[in-house]
Amino acid sequence: MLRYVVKRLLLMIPVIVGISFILFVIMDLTPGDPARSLLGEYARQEDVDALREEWGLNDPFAVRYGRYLASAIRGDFGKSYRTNIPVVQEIISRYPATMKVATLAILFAMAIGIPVGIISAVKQYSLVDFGSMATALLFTSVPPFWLGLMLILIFSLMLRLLPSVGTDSWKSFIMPAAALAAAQMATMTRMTRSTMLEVIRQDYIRTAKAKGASQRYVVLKHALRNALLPVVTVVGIGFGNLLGGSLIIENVFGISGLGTLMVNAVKSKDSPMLIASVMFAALVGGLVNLAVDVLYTYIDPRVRSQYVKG
Amino acid sequence: MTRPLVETRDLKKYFRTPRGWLHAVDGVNLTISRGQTLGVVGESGCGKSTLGRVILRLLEATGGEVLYDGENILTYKQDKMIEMRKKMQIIFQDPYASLNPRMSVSEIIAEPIKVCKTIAGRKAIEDKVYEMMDTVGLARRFVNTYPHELDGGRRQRIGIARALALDPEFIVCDEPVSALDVSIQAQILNLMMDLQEERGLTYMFVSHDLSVVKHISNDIAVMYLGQCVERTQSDELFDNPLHPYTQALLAAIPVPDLSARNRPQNIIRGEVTSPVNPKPGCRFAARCPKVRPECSVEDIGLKEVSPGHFVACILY
Amino acid sequence: MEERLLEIKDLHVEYVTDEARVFAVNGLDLTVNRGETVGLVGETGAGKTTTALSVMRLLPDLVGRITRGSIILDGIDITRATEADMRLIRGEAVSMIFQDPMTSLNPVMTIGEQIAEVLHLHEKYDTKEEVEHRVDEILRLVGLPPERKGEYPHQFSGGMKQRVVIAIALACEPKLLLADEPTTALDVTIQAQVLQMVRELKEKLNTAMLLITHDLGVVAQTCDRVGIMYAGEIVELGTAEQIFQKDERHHPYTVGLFGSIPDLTRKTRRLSPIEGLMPDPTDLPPGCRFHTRCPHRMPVCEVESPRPSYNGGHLIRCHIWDDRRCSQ
Amino acid sequence: MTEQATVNPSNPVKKRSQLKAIWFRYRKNKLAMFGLALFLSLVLVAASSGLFLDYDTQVIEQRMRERLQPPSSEHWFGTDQYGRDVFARVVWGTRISLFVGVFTVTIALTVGTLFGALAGYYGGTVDNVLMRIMDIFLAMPGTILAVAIVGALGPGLVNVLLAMAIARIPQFARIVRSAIISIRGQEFIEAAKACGTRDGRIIMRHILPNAIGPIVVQVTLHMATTILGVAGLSFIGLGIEAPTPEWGSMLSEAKEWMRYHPYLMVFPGVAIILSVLSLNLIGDGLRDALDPRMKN
Repeated sequence: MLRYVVKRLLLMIPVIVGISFILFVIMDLTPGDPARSLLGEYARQEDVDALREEWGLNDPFAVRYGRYLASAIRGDFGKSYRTNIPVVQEIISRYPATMKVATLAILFAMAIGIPVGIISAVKQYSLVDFGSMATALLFTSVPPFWLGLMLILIFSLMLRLLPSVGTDSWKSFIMPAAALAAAQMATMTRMTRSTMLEVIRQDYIRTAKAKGASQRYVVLKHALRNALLPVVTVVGIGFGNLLGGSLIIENVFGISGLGTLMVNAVKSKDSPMLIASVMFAALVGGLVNLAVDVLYTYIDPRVRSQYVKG
Repeated sequence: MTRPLVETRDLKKYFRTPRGWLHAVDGVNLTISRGQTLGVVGESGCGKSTLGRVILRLLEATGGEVLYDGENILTYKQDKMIEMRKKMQIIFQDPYASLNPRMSVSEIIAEPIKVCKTIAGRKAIEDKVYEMMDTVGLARRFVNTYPHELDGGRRQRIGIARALALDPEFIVCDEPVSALDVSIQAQILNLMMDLQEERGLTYMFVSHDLSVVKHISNDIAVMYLGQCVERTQSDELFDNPLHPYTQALLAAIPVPDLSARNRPQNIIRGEVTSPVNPKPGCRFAARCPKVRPECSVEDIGLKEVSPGHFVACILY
Repeated sequence: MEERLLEIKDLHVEYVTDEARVFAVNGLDLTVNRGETVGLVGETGAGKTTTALSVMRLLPDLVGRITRGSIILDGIDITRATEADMRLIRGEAVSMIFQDPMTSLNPVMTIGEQIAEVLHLHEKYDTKEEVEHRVDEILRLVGLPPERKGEYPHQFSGGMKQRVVIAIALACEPKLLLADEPTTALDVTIQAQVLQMVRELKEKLNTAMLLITHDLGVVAQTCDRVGIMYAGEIVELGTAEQIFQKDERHHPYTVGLFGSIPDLTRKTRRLSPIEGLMPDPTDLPPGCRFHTRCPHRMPVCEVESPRPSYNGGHLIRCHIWDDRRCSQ
Repeated sequence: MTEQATVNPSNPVKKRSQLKAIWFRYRKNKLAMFGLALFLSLVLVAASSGLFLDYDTQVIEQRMRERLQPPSSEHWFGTDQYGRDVFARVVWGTRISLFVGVFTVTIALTVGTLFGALAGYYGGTVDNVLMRIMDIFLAMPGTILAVAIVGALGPGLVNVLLAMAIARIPQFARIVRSAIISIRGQEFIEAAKACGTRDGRIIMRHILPNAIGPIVVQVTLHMATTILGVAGLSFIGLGIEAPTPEWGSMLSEAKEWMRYHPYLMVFPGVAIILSVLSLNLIGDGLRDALDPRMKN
């Protein structure tokens, strides 16, 4: 098991290096001069040139990338071209906001999506089923930022219950989390329903019924655990994505989290910032995935025995 | 004695698995004479299906030789092998999975002809398709249907027609009737035997069903965990089984006859394991009622104990 | 105590889907006596499994339903019982073994839990120790070491899983066991082991068994009486001796079935199969269901459904053997 | 089902197109039919908008004297802060969103299919190398890659479209690869190999026709998410820029006025929902129609 975890962690390294390479190339192709944009339009050309020299922007691509990798291995991911603060420090200070929104969103989505999916499956073709499936379908089709704006309109502007921007109190996180949760919730509802329906058709459910168990008992004791196995994966992927920060929802609600950091980095050609924050997002996503796979071995004995033997 | 049409020499196929090398086929020697049928029987996991695919080079062998009409086809380059494929064909177990669901009956039967360009011209190919359908007893009105619209028996007839479309000499039949109901199974078996007589076909008939194998085969090879443990004429095998595994297998067949009801049961214990990194010696030793310490010392090869009767057992 | 344990009378079962109405069982009469083994033989689509599921009242929800007839099990009419009654009957008075041992067990529960569950559901024992003790006992009975009760289904081979399934079915010592192709998915040597074990246990527990199979060989080794099913009906029913006696009177379908299997004892060059295919269960032929494939077809077969004729308890449903017609 | 259900034994059987059978099953799904009708009407709107709307005078021309009027009989959806008719802009936006959806997915699908087919069919090293590269792309949060590419290429409709397409290639490669792997192992592929069929023909004639069903489903669903994605990018000012009437950028402008002119936000939003919903409904319907087992 430990060997497996270590192996997975090692496999993340090439992915993260690959990301740095791809983004390095993209940023290199992006027009514009970060030095110029930091110093402003009217700065003297000598100052700009001096800053370019200091940042090493005049060296060939290979040299710059090699230098970046070399210092990254030592844990130095550079300073932001825009703020001159070490990027790691910046990410650490911004990340809690993103993490809070993501965690709250995934909790919302699970708390509603999974139970509704189960009820829909058990009461297939009923009004409840139809209603929840229609809602789920609608939620997958609504742009989250539009939903966010609508929430602001209703709860901030009309009812004046919740703050529309910022991260000052726990109340600030409710609307962004809800806007992000809608699509996740819809996916979970649909997934839970379909796996549940699939499981209910399995032979072992018939075996359980043949033992004289009631419908309710069969659903709770036999179907549920098997049906939730694939849902765990969906939750994991969803959480991983949310933790990467949402560019758009953070913009709508004025949250300065990881997403905002990335967008600003692109806009100001701040390569060290962009590369570090994307790598960080990928790392978090990868860790969540790994955690899900580890969790899987505890809930599914079939997966568990693969690792015990191997 | 004439040269056999197909002969394998020490044929091996190993698969890599997380737990080690799986010896699916492990040193099998077989001969199949022209116009005859060799039955290959064994339980699941004995490597009988893999053996058929290795002989046809649908899987590449790990070692050994496959001689077709005296030539080792395992050394053939791709182009020569493609030429060779006209002579050897395969019929599959699952009449559902073995037909492309997106192709109509005529397209399925015509496909090998188009691929190998044995016949040119649309009309000529169409005539050949109808001829094949008549040959296998598939009514011409089904020519434009899709496989999923037909029942298992008819689907299996399409599979046979496809295999015959190139006029092959040798056909590997991989459990061709196992998925069918008994009444349909009998129809297909009769068809296959008629075709063999008419066209002088050579079959390698792979099956787990001993009574079917006995019915259709001239010779039978019994396989256990990747190895051939006994090989002889069909009647001889049933009258005089030598290997303890063959004996157990024969004893286990439920005979549709009440007289067999109260015969002494000698059922072997234990179950088939998987041949991953097998230890030397007889693979059956763990379950064998007549096991001796010598059984597990070294691999035991086939030995001719009476003319044409080969067995791999320390007792003989 | 009455001799008859299960009595099915004039059973009709249909499956109704969006596309079609499938007539799966059409007027089936069958009795199983206490301690007896009855074989039900037929090909795919004959209605064998449907019959067993009807006895369990486990036909697929919304789709399958019993349209006519009665099923009396030990004095209770199952077709009229409430769902709550059925829960008490299932697993306790009658239990079922399904065809595929690979999928019949819950993959995330240990086999011990799955056996104990049926005991809990029927409140067989008061304390946990007693239940565990019984689980060990049952596992030994089906030839599995009790130490393995904490393992999960995927850790067992197919034959062993089928033993677990049998252990679950027999845990409450039911009066009737419905075995649906219990050995079809198993290799021949394992099949022999499992069949022998079932025979011994049946004897020991005095359980009656309805054995559903397509394999005449399995029937010959196991059953006291045999029913041959075709298109939802029993076309021939008799003791094993009557059915397997070659020179007796037989239904043409029975003759066809025997002609289709290669005989190990004789060298025949050709088999004599039944021509044609099973009829479409959504559109069954009128008259005798078998007339479209029957080599002895008479004009009357196409219009009139044959009545059963009896000869010392040996039932045949065929116009040829209908004495009343012969005497005309 | 036995063959009599579909084949009348007395007549020669006509070749019944498989598309027809799928259509027959699809037609019975009311929601899916609704989605299709909705989508077709959106296509109709997009196609015909050029006939009754003049882009320069009716869609982007500013008429400050008519600014911020609520919906009326003259301006069905009202007017925006520059006095432009919102109805005309929403209608014209259909063209843009559908165009972006279709072309992005087409490009991503074409390139993705190539990679996916190579990886799926050959397996081994080819598969490993290609998929590890795809993994790198898939590990990045989806939108940031598109944002970065837009940054490199510069804003504009074509560049946004290209950026979205590149960002989606790995996803299609993965979809096609797994579809192919599930087919590659089937016996009819072995049958094709057994008569000497070469790889190209096996892929084109045996594998792709069977993989097309699940791929088509994914295509429709991805068109839906692409429309959502482009709207999102435009909303934060990194996608299609003003004055082009892209729904997302319209919403971005409307955001400033939402307190007193909320109708400005409603119509573009509903337009996005309807187009995405129609594609989602079609995707779901196709999935059921292609794989009848999944129903019930």
